[in-house]
Amino acid sequence: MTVRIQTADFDVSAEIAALRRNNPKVGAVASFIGVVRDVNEGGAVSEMTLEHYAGMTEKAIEEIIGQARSRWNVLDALVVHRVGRLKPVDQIVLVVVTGSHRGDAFAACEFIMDYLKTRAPFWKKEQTPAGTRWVETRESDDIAAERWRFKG
Amino acid sequence: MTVRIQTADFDVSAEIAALRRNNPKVGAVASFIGVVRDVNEGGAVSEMTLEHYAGMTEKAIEEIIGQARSRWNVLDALVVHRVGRLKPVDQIVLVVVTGSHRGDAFAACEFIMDYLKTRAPFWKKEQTPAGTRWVETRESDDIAAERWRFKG
Amino acid sequence: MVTVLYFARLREALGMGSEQIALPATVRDLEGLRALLVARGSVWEQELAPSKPVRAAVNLAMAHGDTQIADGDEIAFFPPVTGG
Amino acid sequence: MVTVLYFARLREALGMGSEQIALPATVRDLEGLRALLVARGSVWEQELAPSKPVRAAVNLAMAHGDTQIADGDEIAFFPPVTGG
Repeated sequence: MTVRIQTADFDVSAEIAALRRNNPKVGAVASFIGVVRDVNEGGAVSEMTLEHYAGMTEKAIEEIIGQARSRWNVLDALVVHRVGRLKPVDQIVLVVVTGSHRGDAFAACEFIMDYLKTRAPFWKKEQTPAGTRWVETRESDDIAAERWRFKG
Repeated sequence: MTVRIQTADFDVSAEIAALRRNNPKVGAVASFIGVVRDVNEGGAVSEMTLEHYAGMTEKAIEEIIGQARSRWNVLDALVVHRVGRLKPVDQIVLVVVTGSHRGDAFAACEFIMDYLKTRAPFWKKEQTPAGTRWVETRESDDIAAERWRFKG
Repeated sequence: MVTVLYFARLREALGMGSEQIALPATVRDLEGLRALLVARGSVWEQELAPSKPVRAAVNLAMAHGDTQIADGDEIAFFPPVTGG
Repeated sequence: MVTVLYFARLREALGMGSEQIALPATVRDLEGLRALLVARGSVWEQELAPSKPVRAAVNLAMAHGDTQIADGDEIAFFPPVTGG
């Protein structure tokens, strides 16, 4: 299991090769890349800044991967998440899961990505023509997060 | 939409970059790589040969992608499938789907892969210590295929 | 005349990858063609038996037993696919 | 003393990223700490109001209002996460 938070970009082919390590048990590699779009919630975005909670981020993602491994038959998993300033078309996050069979690899990859969106402490601030704004959680992302909600 | 059948290997990063074409509407890139394992159905595999039905293969995959596009909100999709002789650890197939949001990209990618396994005319012949054998369809792969079954 | 193609295990078992067949007037669908081939006996009878999981395509599209066929068509018989 | 961290919109609104707080003996859980901060009034009352979707962590783990806290803990308050 590998978790990295970094400002630098990543190369998918190199990351997949490193995760596979030529293990001949790997039959399926599912991956996901999140990318900066030039619009969000209907407004134009020229740049964004990603803030995170160092230390907790890595721990949260390791727990997410641990949960995925306990649910599905997974050989290995990788999450790389960028922080700092990013522009449209830049890569933000990479999730790769290797497995013997595709069903488990697909499910674990999507699970990790969904939970990462609601559990890993990252926050996006977007620069738009109207100024900067913190991105609000989307209702669809937050359903799974309700159980960590700080009860007021 | 791109469909390629080839003997040569492929590079995931380059394929994804070509499919994205710096389109700033792309927010999600889901991909899948199928890989040759060194075992199948419990037996050791040292090499395999992939045969296909040229012409029909491309048509079948284009139809599969068309169905995915009609079901989900997809920006573009790519399938690269290798034929000829392959060894364990070699890449066999690549499916990449780009979309604005991750849910659609994930679903379309898995759909294309599942349908490709049952609808695209490829056949695997494995070389094992006991000789060569044609791979039999797995029941789990074949459920979706039943409606094209040639009624005896 | 129709072109008939055989793939994979079927191609090997039948000992041929393709052939041209002049369709008798009585053969109008895939089921009829299959019966014609089975009537050859030996491996044909064995490999194309109704119990075998044989798939077929007509002009590059997956087809059923009642799919109509006519002169000039390209017809293929093959085992269930195992790609990906 | 506990270390309290604020992130993202909360950090900006409160004008601080972290502070050290000596816990009164009456404050034993996250809910108590939040009430202590709300009692500061102005932006504190506003940003940490019960109606606000504030999340919290204790020692790097997501926490609830009734999560116990003690001297030496690292506590963080932040908006719902928006990574990925």
